Amino acid sequence: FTGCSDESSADDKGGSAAAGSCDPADVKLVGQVRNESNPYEAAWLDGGDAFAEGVDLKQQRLTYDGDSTKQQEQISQLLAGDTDCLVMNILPNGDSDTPPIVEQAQEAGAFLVTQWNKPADLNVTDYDQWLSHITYDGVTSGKQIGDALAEAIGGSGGIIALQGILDTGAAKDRFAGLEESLAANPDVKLLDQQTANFSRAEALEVTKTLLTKHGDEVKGIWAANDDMALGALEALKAAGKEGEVAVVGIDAVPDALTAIADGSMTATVSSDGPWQGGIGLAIGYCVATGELSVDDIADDDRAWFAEQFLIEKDNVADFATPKTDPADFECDNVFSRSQGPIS
Amino acid sequence: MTLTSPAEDVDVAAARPQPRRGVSLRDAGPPLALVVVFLVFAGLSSDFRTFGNVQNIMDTAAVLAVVTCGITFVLMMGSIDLSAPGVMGASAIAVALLVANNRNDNDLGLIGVLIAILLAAGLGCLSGFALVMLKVPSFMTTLGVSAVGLGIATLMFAGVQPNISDETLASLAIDRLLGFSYLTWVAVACVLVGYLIQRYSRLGRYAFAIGGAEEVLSLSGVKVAPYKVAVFTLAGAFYGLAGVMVTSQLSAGLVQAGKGYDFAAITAAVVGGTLLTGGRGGVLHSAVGVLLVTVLTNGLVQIGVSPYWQGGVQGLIVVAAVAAAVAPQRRRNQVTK
Amino acid sequence: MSVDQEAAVEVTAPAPVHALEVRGLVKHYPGVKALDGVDLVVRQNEVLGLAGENGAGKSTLLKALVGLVRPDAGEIWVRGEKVRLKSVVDAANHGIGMVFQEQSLVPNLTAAENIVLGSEGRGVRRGIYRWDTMRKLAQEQLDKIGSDINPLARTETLSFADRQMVEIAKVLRIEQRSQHPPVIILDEPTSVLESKEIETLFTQVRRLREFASVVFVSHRLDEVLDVCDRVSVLRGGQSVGEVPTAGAVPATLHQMMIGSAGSDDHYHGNVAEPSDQPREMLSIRKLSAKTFRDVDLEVRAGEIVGIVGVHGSGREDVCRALFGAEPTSGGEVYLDGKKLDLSGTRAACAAGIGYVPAERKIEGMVGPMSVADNMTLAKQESRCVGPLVSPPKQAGVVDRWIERLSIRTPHRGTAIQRLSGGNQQKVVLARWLVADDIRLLLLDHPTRGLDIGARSEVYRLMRELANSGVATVLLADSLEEAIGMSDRIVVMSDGRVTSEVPCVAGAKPTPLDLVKEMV
Amino acid sequence: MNAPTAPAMAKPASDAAVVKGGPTIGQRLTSMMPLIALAALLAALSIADPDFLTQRSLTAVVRTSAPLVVLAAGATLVVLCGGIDLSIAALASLSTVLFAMWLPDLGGMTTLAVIAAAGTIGAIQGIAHVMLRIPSFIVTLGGMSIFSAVALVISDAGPIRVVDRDATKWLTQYVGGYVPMAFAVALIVVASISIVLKVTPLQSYLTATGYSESAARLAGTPVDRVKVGAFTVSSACAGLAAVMLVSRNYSGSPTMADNLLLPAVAAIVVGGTAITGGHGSVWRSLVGALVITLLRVGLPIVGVPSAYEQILYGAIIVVAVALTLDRSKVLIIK
Ligand SMILES: Nc1ncnc2c1ncn2[C@@H]1O[C@H](COP(=O)(O)OP(=O)(O)OP(=O)(O)O)[C@@H](O)[C@H]1O
Ligand SMILES: Nc1ncnc2c1ncn2[C@@H]1O[C@H](COP(=O)(O)OP(=O)(O)OP(=O)(O)O)[C@@H](O)[C@H]1O
Ligand SMILES: [Mg+2]
Ligand SMILES: [Mg+2]
Repeated sequence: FTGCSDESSADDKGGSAAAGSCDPADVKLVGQVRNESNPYEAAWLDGGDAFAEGVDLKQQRLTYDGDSTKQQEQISQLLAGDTDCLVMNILPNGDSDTPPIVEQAQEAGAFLVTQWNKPADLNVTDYDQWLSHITYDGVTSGKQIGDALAEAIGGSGGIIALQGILDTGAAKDRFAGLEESLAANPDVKLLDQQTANFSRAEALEVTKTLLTKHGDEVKGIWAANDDMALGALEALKAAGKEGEVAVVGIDAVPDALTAIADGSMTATVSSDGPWQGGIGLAIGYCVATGELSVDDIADDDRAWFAEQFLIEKDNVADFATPKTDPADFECDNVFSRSQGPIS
Repeated sequence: MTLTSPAEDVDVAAARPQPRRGVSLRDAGPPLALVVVFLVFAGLSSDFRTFGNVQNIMDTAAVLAVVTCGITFVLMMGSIDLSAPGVMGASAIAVALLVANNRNDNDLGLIGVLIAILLAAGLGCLSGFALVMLKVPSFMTTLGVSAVGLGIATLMFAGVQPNISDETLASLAIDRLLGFSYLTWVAVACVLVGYLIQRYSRLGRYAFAIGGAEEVLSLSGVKVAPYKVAVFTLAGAFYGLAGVMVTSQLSAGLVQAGKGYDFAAITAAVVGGTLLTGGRGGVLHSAVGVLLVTVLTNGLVQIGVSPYWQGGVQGLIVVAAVAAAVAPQRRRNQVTK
Repeated sequence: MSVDQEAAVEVTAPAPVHALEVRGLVKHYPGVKALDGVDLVVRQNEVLGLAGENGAGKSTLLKALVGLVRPDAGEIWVRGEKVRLKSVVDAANHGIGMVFQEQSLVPNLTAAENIVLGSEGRGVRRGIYRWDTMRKLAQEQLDKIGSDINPLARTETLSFADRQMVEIAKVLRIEQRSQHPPVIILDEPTSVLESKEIETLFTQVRRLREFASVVFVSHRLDEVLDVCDRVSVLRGGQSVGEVPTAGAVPATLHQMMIGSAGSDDHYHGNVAEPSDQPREMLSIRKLSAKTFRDVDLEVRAGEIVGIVGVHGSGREDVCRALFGAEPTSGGEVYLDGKKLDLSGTRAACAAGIGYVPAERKIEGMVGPMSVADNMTLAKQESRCVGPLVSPPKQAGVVDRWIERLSIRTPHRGTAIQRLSGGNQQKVVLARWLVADDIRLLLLDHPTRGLDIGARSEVYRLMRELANSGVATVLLADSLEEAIGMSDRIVVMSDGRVTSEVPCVAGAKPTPLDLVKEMV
Repeated sequence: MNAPTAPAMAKPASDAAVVKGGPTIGQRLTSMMPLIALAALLAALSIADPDFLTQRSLTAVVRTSAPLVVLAAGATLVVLCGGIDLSIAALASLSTVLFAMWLPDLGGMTTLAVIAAAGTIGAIQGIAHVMLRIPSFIVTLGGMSIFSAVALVISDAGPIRVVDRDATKWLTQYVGGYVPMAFAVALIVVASISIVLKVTPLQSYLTATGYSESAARLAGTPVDRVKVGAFTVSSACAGLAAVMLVSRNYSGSPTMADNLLLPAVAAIVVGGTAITGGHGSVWRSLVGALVITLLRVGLPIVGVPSAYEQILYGAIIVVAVALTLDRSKVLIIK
């Protein structure tokens, strides 16, 4: 792996942010997520660290408490420093936070990879510092777990849905996926839907209320992420309905995998945090050091859906210990998990 | 400034006033509102008026009730406390790491719970000390301590979710006594203890007096500083217990365990009739406020108000409730801050 | 328990040492020397009067005696022992307690709690309240002063006089802290009391003398002479002498206080017959509100009308209602022939009404604001050129009034809370005079806490204003003041006007006449 | 006849009524404290990371701080009259949505329209506060949830892109090449509020209302109008802050500014304005906002790990207030 970086140092330094002009040792890696107080994002930053270690660098870990303004403020401050060989792997707080990050990175000449959130009409190909945008197909995952849920309750019965933060694309797409699944499973009835803001504690309260409202009609709970699914599980426990109601979520956080393994949860969809933390930096690093050129990246790889897996009881063991695989971060391998461009 | 009451209070009827025991008109507002709101929802939704839902409301109110118990003492002094999120986060993670869990081999059981509460009390104590030693307004010290608490929680969290396997703690949220979960009974006990502290302990009465006229206490030779610190410590302990309760409910220690509880508790206390300026109200008032707020949240879901609108409707009702509650006491030259 | 028994034991105590002695006490404040080498002796079982102009340093001296003010130099001796008093507790342990000039009770606690506050003793065991004991302890205290207040009444529901009694009951708790006979300090306890209540208080003070020493401060010199055994006089932070009360007259004291002969007739030339302008300035028709009903009242331009009545008679509320500070439920008010808008204080101000509230500290002044800003608060035009504030103009106006009313302040920029009570009151009065548009003045206890000289100035000012056509409604500090200043007196009781007593010079009623009308 | 001739008072000879007196060195130092705190923080950050003290970096700080400065400056007025405005952040979020929605129709007038709309909403809150006598804490807490709900509903719970960037372009430019326009505007807001207060009786009104509302009212001060005015300005500032945020984010979103509430209040208090009212100024809030911004962006950028960043943030804001609050003006600290 180190081989690919050796070759690139041959280029002379223009002192500017021209692609490929960076000495690997000069590359500055930054990973930014909401906070380190949830397992998924902490694992993401750890994945970034793992990649950085692989190339003898250190990743600067930034968090912004899920506060859009703070994220923007940090980015401006970051870009006001030395940006020549700056590589940023960013999780924008919401769709609307992506454009300003992109504009600023473009202006400052930093290499940017974003994940999850991007307005649909913002095209990566319009920029040359914004190398790539990676996300998971929320509609598919929402539908996958919806289908799994329908199957688990025997194809008919009432379910309730816990939505994510209402103004995020992920929440909307996943719910759209659920609606597709409902269309395909006409006997499954959506009894109620509420937002629990991707939060375990809120999901607990909301589920309790919905359980008392709909009682035994509730056969399944569809949650837009695992945290909420886990909150719902606790609510079921409190209501003495553990095991009677099927629960599905998305993200494959460790606790959810445990729950699937012991049968209290039905399904989740993986989104590989450590890989996400590493891959963004890897793409940026490859371009910065000249291993890859922006022009050579296929348009389809500029904004793409990463591979995700439906995890159920039978395959949960494969995902039990999430780890980064250095091979995934080889410069000719970085797009290998692509499931196709974001339409 | 002296805090003798303004002149218009002076010339009340010449007859010697009897002490007010029992319920006064001023105290009747919030319970009345609670009954009215409950009846309205019961009329609107058949799901609402089930016993199951009442259970659910009580269970849901438990954590908020405990937090509000703590904050009430602070508000009674005329101070404010925004530290609940940080303190609860710290105690939630701490307890999850101290009882049987998936991260380490600790299995301290109740002692773990006690340590978590002590940690929380320590954080509360810190707010109090910063207030009396550095003379920084409690608004700021508690905001700062909340950040410190979140920081400590994040440090302890260290990237891996601690899940608890302690039977006792986990069962508190699940097992029921007389139809209500043990956590609800914990909350009821807290309200009772809080009431006894407020009524029969020097700490409680002094907190009340500090809100009435702090400088008079110093003139009477009472050193208020230790009592202020003690009140913040007590409040911290309540938040700590609340953090433990959240951990018990979720079977996991979350850094965000206390998110939003600061403003929710203040709202509940104020809706219940505790004044932000201090010296009025109490734990029982606050308990009514908590029920009012919880019934409102639950009722809006039950009657199917759109999730987008719920917050707004709730805000409107809270403002209306407070407006109705203060209406009878409105005077022209009254100070409202 | 029996007070007499205790007193008997103490009286036989041998040493005739002084209960309290002060030598050369000095205290500086920024820009002021509040105490400049004061000497004072308080003997056992005596009532010592302390007299002096506003700002003479009385309160500062007394605060030093209870450990609230740390003197810069000088000594305090208690029963022949030199002490350093660091706190109220310290002073209480030495048997010294004080009733403060401004009432100091916690309004939302019960009377019982207030009485034992800070020295709960058996009332609190290990931090736990024992209400029964506490009530008993409080009842003992109340019995001592012969008060029948319910100890479990919430303090804010008590009348002003009752609250004063609670304060005295409270201060007597220091007996429990020290084995010696206590020294009780009363700083202007009478300034807010009605005459009947003052009588009760004096009975108590005389009783106190049997087992305690009392230091008594009042600006009413006749009172001082009445209740005290000896009077010590302060001037400009220095002791200027002491006189036994036997045979002394107010004029003697006054002369010592100001350092020169004072005038006897301090109601200044109240010789003017009701002004020769017969015009109705204020006319109230059937005004009603929560605390008063169907009040009719006329005040002519240049007339001073005193309203007298006990607490609860509603007279304060009539004034507040006229100023738009209290809602009314019916009736009409005309000012100079025009219907008055009672909807708020702003309208009243604009119509040319000025109001001096009784509770100066809370309602009269903005403590941390400067003297200048306080003085120009109501009449902003007095310091503005067009819509803009002109600092030079303000300085001119303010300095002129500071001089005219001889307000003692280091600077016009000094925060008003640093002034002595009397000087604060002058600033509050000046607030309505800085602009020339005042037509009706509502004065609620305008001389409360003022020394005899300042009072006399205020009287003169009121008279001059009246002569220039201002109508005045006066809620006087005492019946004597009402009689002295008013051209006409209206008696209110139970929210109604019950009678009207003409009060022109030469045909003044006696206080007794008025009391008869009031009951 | 209503002009009493100035009564000639007897003047005791002993009195020297007027003595000289101005601010002492100690008092001057206290009023400089916020600036000293700011400088100390900047120095500490530069020591931690020498790259932090570059012109580009400082320019970024002040540009970043602009919306916070405007929010804090407006809300300072409410705090000065003894209240608190918890709705500013939610209102700013709502305003970003309004801006994005109105821009296509109103074009260049949108900025003014949004500020006017926000101001009107603020006036309504103020009127509710003074008419119904509900504590400002509650009115604005209610306002906060109502504005959030309205913003969510009208935006359909999602961000609205601003395609026409010309309307906000002016805010992203630089004055003299170095000073970001947004910050210049913030400075102008602070300066104009402060000048208006200084040269008119408004300063007196605000101070009197904040220190002692009942005394102010009994002196005929237009307390209610002053309060409503304060709420109006506070909300209008929230509208302007929203425009700044839109110019930075190229979109409006129903939650965009929500997280600025506590930083804005912290900025006010860190500047040394008394949360109980009466004492303080908008200049102090400007400095306070810079301190808070430095803490928000500076700590992570110089490499403080996230958990320690929070602990430091908590400790520093408390210490900053300990330094900046003038205790002689605030008697009782609640
Ligand atoms: N057990 C008791 N015995 C005697 N007095 C008591 C006891 N408990 C309380 N009190 C006192 O009696 C007073 C009157 O009771 P009340 O219920 O009105 O007071 P409160 O609860 O403190 O006030 P509020 O609820 O209106 O804020 C109280 O102020 C309290 O100090
Ligand atoms: N805290 C303070 N700071 C500054 N100056 C003060 C303070 N307290 C009192 N002074 C000044 O000290 C002097 C003495 O004041 P003091 O209150 O002792 O007068 P007093 O004799 O009690 O007057 P009054 O009869 O009006 O109550 C006054 O000039 C006053 O302005
Ligand atoms: Mg009660
Ligand atoms: Mg005095």
